[in-house]
Amino acid sequence: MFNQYALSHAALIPLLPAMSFIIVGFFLRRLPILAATVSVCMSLISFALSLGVGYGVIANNITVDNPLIQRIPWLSISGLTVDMGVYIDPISAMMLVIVTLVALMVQIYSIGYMRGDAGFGRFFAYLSLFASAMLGLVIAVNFVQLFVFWELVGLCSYLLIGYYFHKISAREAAKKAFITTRIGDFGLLVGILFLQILFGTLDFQQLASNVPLYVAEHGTNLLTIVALLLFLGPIGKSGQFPLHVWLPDAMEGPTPVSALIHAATMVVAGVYLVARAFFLFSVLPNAMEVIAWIGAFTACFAASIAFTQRDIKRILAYSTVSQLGYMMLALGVGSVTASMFHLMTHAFFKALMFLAAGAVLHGLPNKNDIFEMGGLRHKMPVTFAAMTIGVLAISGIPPFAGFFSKDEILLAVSQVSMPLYTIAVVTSFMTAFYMARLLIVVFCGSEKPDNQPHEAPMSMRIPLVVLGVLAVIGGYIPYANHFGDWVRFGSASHEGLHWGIAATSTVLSILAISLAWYIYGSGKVSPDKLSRRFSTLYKLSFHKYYIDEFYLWLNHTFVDGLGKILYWLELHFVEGIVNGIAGLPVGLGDLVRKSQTGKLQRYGLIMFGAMLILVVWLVLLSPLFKGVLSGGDY
Amino acid sequence: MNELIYTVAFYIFAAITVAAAFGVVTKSNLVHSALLLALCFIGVSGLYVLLQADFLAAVQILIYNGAIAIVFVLGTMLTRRSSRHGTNDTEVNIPSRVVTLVSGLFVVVTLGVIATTPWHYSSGVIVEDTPSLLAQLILTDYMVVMEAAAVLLLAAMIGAIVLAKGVEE
Amino acid sequence: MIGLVHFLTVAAIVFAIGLYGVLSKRTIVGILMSIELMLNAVNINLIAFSRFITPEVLTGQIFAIFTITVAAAEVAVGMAMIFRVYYDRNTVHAARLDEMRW
Amino acid sequence: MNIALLTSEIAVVILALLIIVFDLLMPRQEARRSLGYFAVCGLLGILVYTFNQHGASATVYHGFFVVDKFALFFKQLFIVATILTLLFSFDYIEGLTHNTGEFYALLLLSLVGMMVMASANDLLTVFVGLELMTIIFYILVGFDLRSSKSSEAGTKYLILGSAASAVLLYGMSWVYGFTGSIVLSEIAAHITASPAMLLGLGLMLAGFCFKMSIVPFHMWAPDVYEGAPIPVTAMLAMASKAAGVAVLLRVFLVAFADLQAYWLTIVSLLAGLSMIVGIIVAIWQTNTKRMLAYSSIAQAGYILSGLLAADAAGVKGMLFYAVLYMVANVGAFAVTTAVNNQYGSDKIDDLSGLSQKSPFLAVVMTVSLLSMAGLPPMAGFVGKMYIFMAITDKGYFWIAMLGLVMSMVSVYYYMLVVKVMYSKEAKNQQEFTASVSLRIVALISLIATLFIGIYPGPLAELANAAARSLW
Repeated sequence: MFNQYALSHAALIPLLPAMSFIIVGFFLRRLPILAATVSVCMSLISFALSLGVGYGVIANNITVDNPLIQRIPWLSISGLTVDMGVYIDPISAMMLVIVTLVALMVQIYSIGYMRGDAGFGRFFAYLSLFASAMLGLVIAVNFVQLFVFWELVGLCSYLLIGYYFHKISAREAAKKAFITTRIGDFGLLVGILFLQILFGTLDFQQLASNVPLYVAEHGTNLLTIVALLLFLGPIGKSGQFPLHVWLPDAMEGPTPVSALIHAATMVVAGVYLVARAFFLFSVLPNAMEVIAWIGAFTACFAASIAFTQRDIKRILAYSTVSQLGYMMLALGVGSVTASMFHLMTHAFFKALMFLAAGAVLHGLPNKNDIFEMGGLRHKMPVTFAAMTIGVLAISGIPPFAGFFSKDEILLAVSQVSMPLYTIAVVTSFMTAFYMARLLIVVFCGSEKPDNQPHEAPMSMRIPLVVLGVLAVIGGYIPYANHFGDWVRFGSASHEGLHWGIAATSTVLSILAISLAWYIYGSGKVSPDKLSRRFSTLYKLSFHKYYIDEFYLWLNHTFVDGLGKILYWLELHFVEGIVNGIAGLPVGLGDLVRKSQTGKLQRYGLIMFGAMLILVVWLVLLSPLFKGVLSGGDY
Repeated sequence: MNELIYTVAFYIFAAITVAAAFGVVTKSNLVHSALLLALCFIGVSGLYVLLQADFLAAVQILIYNGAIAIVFVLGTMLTRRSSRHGTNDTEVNIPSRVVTLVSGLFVVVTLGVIATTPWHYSSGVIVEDTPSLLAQLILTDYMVVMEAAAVLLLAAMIGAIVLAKGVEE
Repeated sequence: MIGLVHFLTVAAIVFAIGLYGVLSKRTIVGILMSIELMLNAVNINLIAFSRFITPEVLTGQIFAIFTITVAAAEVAVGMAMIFRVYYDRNTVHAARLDEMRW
Repeated sequence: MNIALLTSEIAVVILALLIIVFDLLMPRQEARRSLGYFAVCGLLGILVYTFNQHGASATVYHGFFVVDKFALFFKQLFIVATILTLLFSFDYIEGLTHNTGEFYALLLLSLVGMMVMASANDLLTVFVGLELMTIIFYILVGFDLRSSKSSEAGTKYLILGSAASAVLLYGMSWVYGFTGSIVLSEIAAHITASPAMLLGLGLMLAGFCFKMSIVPFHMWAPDVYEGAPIPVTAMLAMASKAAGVAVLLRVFLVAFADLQAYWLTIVSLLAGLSMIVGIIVAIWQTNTKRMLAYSSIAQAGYILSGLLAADAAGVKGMLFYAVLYMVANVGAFAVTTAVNNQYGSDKIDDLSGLSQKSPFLAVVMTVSLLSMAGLPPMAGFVGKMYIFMAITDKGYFWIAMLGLVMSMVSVYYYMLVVKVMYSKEAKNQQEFTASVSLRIVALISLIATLFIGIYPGPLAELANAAARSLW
C-alpha cells in the first residue's frame, strides 16, 4: 500500500528536493517555467510521501517508544561509527508533513511573487536545497547527521537572506545571521563532542537508553553542562535571547523565504532538536529550568519590542521570536506535546501571515512601513481575510488554531510555575495587542491616496487560502486524532481544554484587540475622530477620561517607552556584545600581523627565540637535569 | 699519541676555531670575514684529525677551504663596491641585547646538557682505515642517500645556473 | 684528559656564534657564512660522537660527509640567489628585503 | 636488498633528466607545453605503478629506506599534487620564464626529495631527502626572474630555511650521540629522557615545525608564499607541508614515542597557536596567496593537533586531513592562477565579479574555502571531525574546542573572500578565459571535495590502513 511504500522509502522525502536542486540549479537556471514546475512537482511528491508516512505511523502504531529506524553506515572506521538514516516516529512524521506542506505552499506562492526576477531559477534551486536539508535534519538518526543538515540549513538560510546580494543591507543581514548562528552552533558541536566522549555514541536511540544509566551512576552535574552547550545551538537557530538578533534582520530576504525559513521551518529546528533530545533534557531539572526561563523571557522581550516596530515584516519577525520563546517555554516545563502542537499551528498561521504580508508588499512595492499603508481591505479582500485569520489565530481567539495550542502551553506552564505562567499570559496579551495593531493599521482606516494596491495573482492566493483553512481548523485535527497520545514524551499527557485558563487568555486577548482598536482603529490621533469617540462613549461618563488618559499614558510612556528602551538596548547592547565577540579576532589579528615586519632577521630572532624556549622547557623537564639542579648525583 | 701533545693540540685547534668563528661574525670587512672563515675551517679539520677522522679532515680542507670559502670570496668580489670597509657590519636595527641573550642562553643550556648527560661511551675498536670503510658503507648501506645527494648536487647546479644567468633580454 | 665533552663544548660555542651571526650580520653574505659556522659545529658534534660513541661503524662520519655535501649545494644556490638580489636591488642588505610584509 | 622498491623514485629522476635532455633537443617554442604534458603523462604512469607496490611493507638496506602503506600513501599524495599543480599552471609557467624545461625538471626532482622523505627510516635519509626538496624549493621560489619579490622570497626562504636545517641537524646529532644510532627503530630502543636526548628532540621539533610552518616558526611562510610563482606556492602549501608531516609522524611516533610525556604538551601548544595566529591574521590579508599562506598555517595547526592522539586514529585523521587539504588547495590555487593569468596580480580584489565572469570557478573557490573552514558537507568537516574525535578521546578537549572556535572564525574570513567574488562588480568587462586543463583540475577539486565530504568511507579506509602500518 502507499503508506507502506512511503514508510519504507521515507529517505526519498529529502532526496527528491535534493534532486530538484541539482536539476534546477545546474540545468534549468535560465528556464523559469521549467524550474518552477520541477521544484513544485518534487515538493508535491515529497508532501504526498510525507502524508503517507504520517498515515503509516498511525496505521502501523509506530509510537515514540518504538520508532521505525533505517540506517546505512556512513563512516564506519574503527573507533567511530556514524550512520546516516531515517528516524520515523510521530514527532518526525508530523514535522515532515509540516515542512513539506509549507515548502510546497511557498514554492507555489513564489511562482507569482518572484515572477520576472532575474534569479528565478536560482531562487527555486535554493528553496529546494533548503527543503532537502531541513527534511534531512528532521529524519536524522544521530547527532552527526543532525548537525550536518543543521549546518546545511544554515548555509541555505545565508544564501537566501543574501538573495538580493546587490543590496548592502541584505549582505550584512546574511553575514550577521551566519555568524550569530555559528556562535550557537559552536556550542552545539562542543556538546556533541562531549556526548561522544561520555557515551561513545551519538545515536539517538542508544543515547536514550544510556542516559538514565549514566545519571543513576554519575549524577547530573556534568550532563547539565553538556545539555546547556547543546542548547546553545537552538538558542542561535531558534532566535532565543540573546542570539535572536539575526532573525529580524533576516527579513531582508524575499518574503516567501521569510515565510518558509524564518517563520515556519528552519527556526523551529532548535525546538525540534530539544524535543528530539528530550531524553537528555528531561532528566536534568536545572537545564529544563534554564530553557523555560530563556523561553519565557524571549517571548515577553520580543513581544514588547514588536509594539513599536513600523516595518510589517519586522513586526512579524519579532512575533516569531516571541512564539519560538513560547515553544521553548513549553519544552522547559516538560510538555513536548504542547510545544509540538504550537509548533504545528504556528507554522500554519505564521506562514499564512508572512505570505499575506508578502501579498501586501507585492501590491504596494517599496513600502514597508505599516503607517504608510491603510485601508487595504477593499482592494485586497483575500489578503485581508488571510491576515485576519492569522491575527485571530496567533491571538488565541477560539476557534482558531492558535487558541488550542496556546491553551495547551498555558496549561502546562500553570502546572509548573506561577511566575512563568504570569509572563506567558502577559505575553499573550501583548501578542494580541500588537498583532491587532498591525491588522488595523494596514487594512482598516482610510486609503492613502498615492497607494495603488492590487490583489495578488492566483498562484499567490491559493497558498493563502490553503493555509488560511489550516489556520482555522488546525487546532481540531489533533483533537480528533488524540494528538497527545502520539506526539509526546513519556506517558500521554493531553488533557483537553482547561476552561479557566482558556477563558482567561481569551478574555485578555479580546481585551487587547479592543484596546488596539481603541488606540489605532478608532483614530485617536486626529482631533475630529477623537471628538466623535466622545459621543459614542458618552454613557461611560467621566471614567472614560480617566481610561483614555491612562491608555494614552500607557501607550506613550509604557508601551512606546518600554519598547523603545528595549529596542535601544537590543541595538546597542545585545548586538554590541555579539559584534564584539565577532570583532575580537579581527583586532587581535591586526596586532599579531604587525610582527610580520618583512625583515628576515626579525623572523629569525622569533624562530630562534621560540627554539630556545622549547629546548629549555624540554631540558628542564628531564629527570636527570632536575636531579643535578637539586644537588643530586647522577 | 702522547697525551700531553694531544691535549695541547686540542686547545690550539679549539682556540683557532672559536676565535676565527668569533672573528667571522664581528669583523666589519667581508674579505676579512671570509679569510677568517677559512681559518676556522682549518681549525675544525685539525679537530677532525684529533678525532681520528683523517678522511673527513681532508674533505673538510678540500671542500670547505677549496670550494666554499673561495665561493664566498668570489661572491664578495662580484658584488663589488668602491671600498671593502663596512661591507660586513653588524645590523644596527636589531635588538642586539636580545640576540646576545638568545645565543648566550643557548650555550649555557647546551653546556648544561653536555655536563648532565650520561654518555654511553663505546669501548669498541677504532677503525684505522676510515676511507675504505666509508667508501664501502656509502656504496652499500647508504646508497639511497648517496644517490639522493647526487640528485641534490645536480639540481643545485641547474638551479644556480638558472638563477645566476639572469633574464634573457 | 680530553674527551667527548670538550669537543661538544667547542661545537656548542661555534654553533652559538653562528646563531649570533645569522641574527646580527647586515649582509646576506655574512649571514650565509654564519650558517656555515653552524653546520661546521654540527659536523664537530657528529664526528666526536662517531669517535666516542660508535667508533666501529662510523655513522657520524658518513653523516658529516652528507652534511658537507648539502652545505656545498646550499652555498652554491645561496650565492646565485645573492647575485639575483644584487641584480634586482643593487644591495645585499638583509633588512632591505622588506617589500613583502604584514 | 630489493632495488625494485626504489623504482618509483628512480623513474621520477629519469623523467626529470629526460625533460632536461628534450629541452635541449627541441626547438624552444614547441618544447614548452609539450614538456609539461610529457611530465604529466610520465607522472601518471608512475602513479599507476605505485599502486603496484601496495603490499606488505619492505625495507631496503638495513631498514634505512622503507616502503610501506604509510610511505605509499604520501608518495601518491605528492605525485597527485604535482600532477594537478602542473595541469593548472601550464599557461602560467609559459609566461613565467624561458627556462621551462629546467622548471619542470626541478619540480620533479623536488618531488623525488619528498618521496625519499616519505620512505626515510633513518635520520640521515630524512635529512638528505628534506634538503633535496628544500634546496630545490629555494631555487623554484626565486625562479621568477622578472619579479624582485620572487628573489626576495627566495632569499628569505634560503636563509631561514638553511638556519632551520642547521638547527634540525644539530638536533639530529644529539639524538644520534645519545642513542648511538640513526635508524628510527634503534633510536626507539635506546631512548631515555636524558638531557641530551630532549635537547635533540626539541631542536628537531623546531626544525620540522619550520618546514610545516607551525607558529612561531611560520614567519617565513607568508612572505615566501606571496613572492613565489603560484605553482611553487601551491606545491609548498600542499606537498612540502605534507612531506614535513610524513617525516614528523614517522620520527615522533616510531623513534620518540616513549618520550610522549615530554613532547605532547609542546605539540598541543604549537598546534593551538598555529590555529589562532593563522586564522586571525588571515582576516587582514589583501593578497590571495598571502591569505592562503595564513590559512595553510592554520591548517597545519589542525593537522599537527592530530599528533596529540599519538595513535592510529589520530594519524588516520592527519592523513585524511592532508588529502582533503591538498584537494581544497588545488581548487583555490587553480582559481588564483586563472585570475593571475587574467590580471597579472594576486590581489583578493581581483576576484571581484568572478561569479559573473566565471561562475564555475567562483563555485570552486567557494567550495574549497568552505572545505578548509570545515563546513559540512564539504570534506573539511569530516577531516576536522576525525581529528577532534581522536584527540578528545585522549583528553585534549581544549584543543578540539579551540579548533572549533577558530574554524568558526575562519568561516568569517573565508566568507569575506566569497563576498568579494559574489557581490563586487568586476573591474572590467573583459572576457574571462581559462585553459581547459585548468578547468579540469578545478572540476576534479570540486568533485573530490564534495565526494570526500559526503562519502568519506573509502579514503578513510585508505588512511586508516596507512596509519596502521606505522605500528
